[in-house]
Amino acid sequence: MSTTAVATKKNFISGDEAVAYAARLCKPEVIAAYPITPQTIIIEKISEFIASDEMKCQFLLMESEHSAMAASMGASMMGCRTFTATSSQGLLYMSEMLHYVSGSRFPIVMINANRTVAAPWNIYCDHRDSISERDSGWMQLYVENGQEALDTLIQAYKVAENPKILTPIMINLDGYVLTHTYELVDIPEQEDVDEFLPPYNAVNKFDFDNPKSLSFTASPEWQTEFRYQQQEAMENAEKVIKEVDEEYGNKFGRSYGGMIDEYYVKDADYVIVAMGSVVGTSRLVVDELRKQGKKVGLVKIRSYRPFPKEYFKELGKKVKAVGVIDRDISFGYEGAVYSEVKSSLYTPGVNVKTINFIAGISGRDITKQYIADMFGQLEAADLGKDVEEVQFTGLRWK
Amino acid sequence: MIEVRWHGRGGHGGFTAARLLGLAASVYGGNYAQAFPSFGPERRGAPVLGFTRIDDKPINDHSQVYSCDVVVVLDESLIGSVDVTKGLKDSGVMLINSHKSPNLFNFNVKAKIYTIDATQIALNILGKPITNTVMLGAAVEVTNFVDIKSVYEAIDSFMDRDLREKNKKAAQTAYEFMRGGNQ
Amino acid sequence: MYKPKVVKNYQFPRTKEDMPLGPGSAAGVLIDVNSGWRTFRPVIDETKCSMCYVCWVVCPDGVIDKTGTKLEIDYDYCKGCGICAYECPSKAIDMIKESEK
Amino acid sequence: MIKMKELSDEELFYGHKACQGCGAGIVSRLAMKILGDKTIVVLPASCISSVTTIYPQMSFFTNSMTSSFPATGAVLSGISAACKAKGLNDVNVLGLAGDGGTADIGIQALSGAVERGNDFIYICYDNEAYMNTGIQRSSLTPYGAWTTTTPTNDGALGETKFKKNLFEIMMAHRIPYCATASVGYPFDFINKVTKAKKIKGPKFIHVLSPCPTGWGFDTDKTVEIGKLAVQTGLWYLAEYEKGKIRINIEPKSFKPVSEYLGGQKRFRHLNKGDFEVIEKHRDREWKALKNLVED
Repeated sequence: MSTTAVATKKNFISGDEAVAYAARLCKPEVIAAYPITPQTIIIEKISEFIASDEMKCQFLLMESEHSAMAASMGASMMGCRTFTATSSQGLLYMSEMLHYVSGSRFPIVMINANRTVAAPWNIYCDHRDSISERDSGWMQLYVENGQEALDTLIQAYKVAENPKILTPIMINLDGYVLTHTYELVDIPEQEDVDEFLPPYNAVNKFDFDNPKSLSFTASPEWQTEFRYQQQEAMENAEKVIKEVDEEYGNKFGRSYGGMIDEYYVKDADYVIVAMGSVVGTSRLVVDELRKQGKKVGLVKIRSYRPFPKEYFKELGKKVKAVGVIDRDISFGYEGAVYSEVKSSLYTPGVNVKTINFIAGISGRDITKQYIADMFGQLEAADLGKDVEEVQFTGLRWK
Repeated sequence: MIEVRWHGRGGHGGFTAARLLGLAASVYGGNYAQAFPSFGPERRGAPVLGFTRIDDKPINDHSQVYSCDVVVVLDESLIGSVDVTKGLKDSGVMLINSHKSPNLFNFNVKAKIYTIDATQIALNILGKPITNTVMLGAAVEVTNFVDIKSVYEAIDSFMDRDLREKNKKAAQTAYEFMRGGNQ
Repeated sequence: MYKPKVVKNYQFPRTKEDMPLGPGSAAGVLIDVNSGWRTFRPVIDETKCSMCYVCWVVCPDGVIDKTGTKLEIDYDYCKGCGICAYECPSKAIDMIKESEK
Repeated sequence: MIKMKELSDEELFYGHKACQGCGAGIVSRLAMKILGDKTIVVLPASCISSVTTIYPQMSFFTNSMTSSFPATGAVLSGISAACKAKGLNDVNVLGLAGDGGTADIGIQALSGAVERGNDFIYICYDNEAYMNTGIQRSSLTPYGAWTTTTPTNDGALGETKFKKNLFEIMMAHRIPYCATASVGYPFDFINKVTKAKKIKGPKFIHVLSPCPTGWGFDTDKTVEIGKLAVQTGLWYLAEYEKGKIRINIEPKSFKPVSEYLGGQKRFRHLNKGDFEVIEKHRDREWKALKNLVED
């Protein structure tokens, strides 16, 4: 991390608060939201900003998440920048609208405070909620701390509103582990953010001079072409996510590698792939193991959609074993992130060993010891030992 | 890095102390900090935990706290129902809000035990048995990372105007009491 | 007659660039007519018509035109439901079988 | 009162693919005439959306969008807030939804939007069943009606529950303006839309919209059936404004319900006893309405 190029204010705030500050800096014209643990603080903080006139926008307190996303879509149709936030059951409740928004090409940016999905009911972190929405047509970014949440939110509008992309973005922030954890967060100055992120200049909106029909019906003759556009937009985003992150880094002194962040991967034999808050903890484990002379590394997936498939194609050629931490499982198969990493790793001639660690389910802590053990398993697999491919980390009876 | 665990009851400001310590250490102390509550809905009166991590470099660890350098018990009555010694390092310290002498607490630990009658200090200064800033002042004395002046700045920036002076005084009183060495 | 008209020889997008961005396009674009729906067509008897406009109000398709000196019907979009004839207080509209024009 | 000659010749709803004699077609067309080209129309899944906005043929000549089924009220809120954010004061934000989209799946979003007080007009064209998908019952399907999900084979009654009173539900929100209307009384409807257009905040108009296809009558009788519903007392025309209710048309005596019910295939299995049940219910509903008027 280089020194900051612009003035910032250091604050000791929670991930949720960092998000609220970021939302304020992005100057959304309409916010429609519904509270849900552990996202609630975001909405409360924004309510405070509005009440004290520190933030000027139309603020709609909705009666459900489905309606929150529907109202956001309505506002986006008028060319307004919008913001909303949700979590877990709420994300699933707005699922229908997620598809409406992405299919209609509205660049809405939303924070999802990652929380598991009932049943069993639980309010703690895993990625079952967002992974369940993998195919909703939203970009999905995962962050590892409050600072990255703030920075990524500002970046996200610039990516989503890019005319070549016009696709909504869901930024995933681990519930409690990040939402409720207070950390030192640099809050950039408004004028610097304004310079970086100009107002949303919408093309896909209602127009009284040239009236429009939006979100219309398309017959089978045309659906394929509209879907192709969505795929193309995602492909365009791969480049833009990186460019915007670099531009942000140049201006604010913090960047995150675009779609992927590597830690000691260059000469690594054994690599763990992870998303979200566990990445930070994993860095410490890599530091420890490196001190012991182990050639271990870490890959953070920052952008899950679009998926950095090209990166993994190259990684597969370089390393001996890859472990993927999934905070979710696709029952009847394996972790979704694992499936995708695996399918990208294997190119002709590549025979890398892979293990899937189903860990951090519904708030179960992923300890440094767990992560160290994961590296141990990768080494064991590489040395020809019989290792279970899909493992539940920390399972009580193992 | 030092890790501090706060034992309190829901609604009694234990987590506020954890946050104030983090705020003092980071924004006003030039170090890095992390503070988080025991996750979940906070029920008034129920035993709750707060945590503060302090380091001179950025803190990436987002796993839970398993070993502590400092344990702060805001309410003596928690002892017995909650294992306050869990993970306490041999080199660590425990601070208990109690009028009793530390040697009356029979914990099977090597860590140093301190007591401070925080409730009485709080009653004297704040007029209410709210002990979080008192215990904060005491905790600061035993953690090398934080200057008491940073705590005053943290209180100034965090608390409502009418509460600041009293709470700074509460923290200061406890800090000086601990300075005096009450093992 | 003052009614929207069908776009003759509407050009569908042929290339990627022709496509609208997502499902959003110009409002008020008609690319085909509804005239094939009718079994009966309404015909106004000018001698009986009192220009009361009841038919004009109740038409679900809005095909009756009142901008001229007499009422006219846009047969491109009339579906032949017969509400106009039924509601006409002067019984000035006849429903005539399409094949018998 | 608007005069017929003053009504605009501009057709903002044209060339649609609704069934012959569609009551909802009359509702949509007249509403658009009154509201004009500074209108944004929100259409949930419904007859009207599915016959108007199929790429590339677009039968609304103003800005419009197709909303998800349950979301009409919420989308209206969002657009209304966005108009405020953009400083637009002269835009009519119109929701145009069927009975299912309003009283069943859409009622949460509608209730939320009305409670929030956003500025919009919501018109429910009530054809008393899910007509777009082939005549399945909704909570506004009347007692005794046949639908595909309330069949009448083997002597079954059809719909066994009475129609939900949406007017009273809206009144309970203390909404600035709500009204009932019928396709049988187009001028009454036009006046209500005109009034709604001038009032700030949420407005709701519930229009009985006879459906030749789903109700089983000849396509030329749509307006006539709409009149009979009022004349038999099975549908009332009323308004709620500034906390007061007004009955717009009060028949001196009701025509026999058989005149209304007998003209529709969906009721052809009903017998005299069923008619009596329906009449009793009608009388109760009127009594309730009049009690509200007197309050």
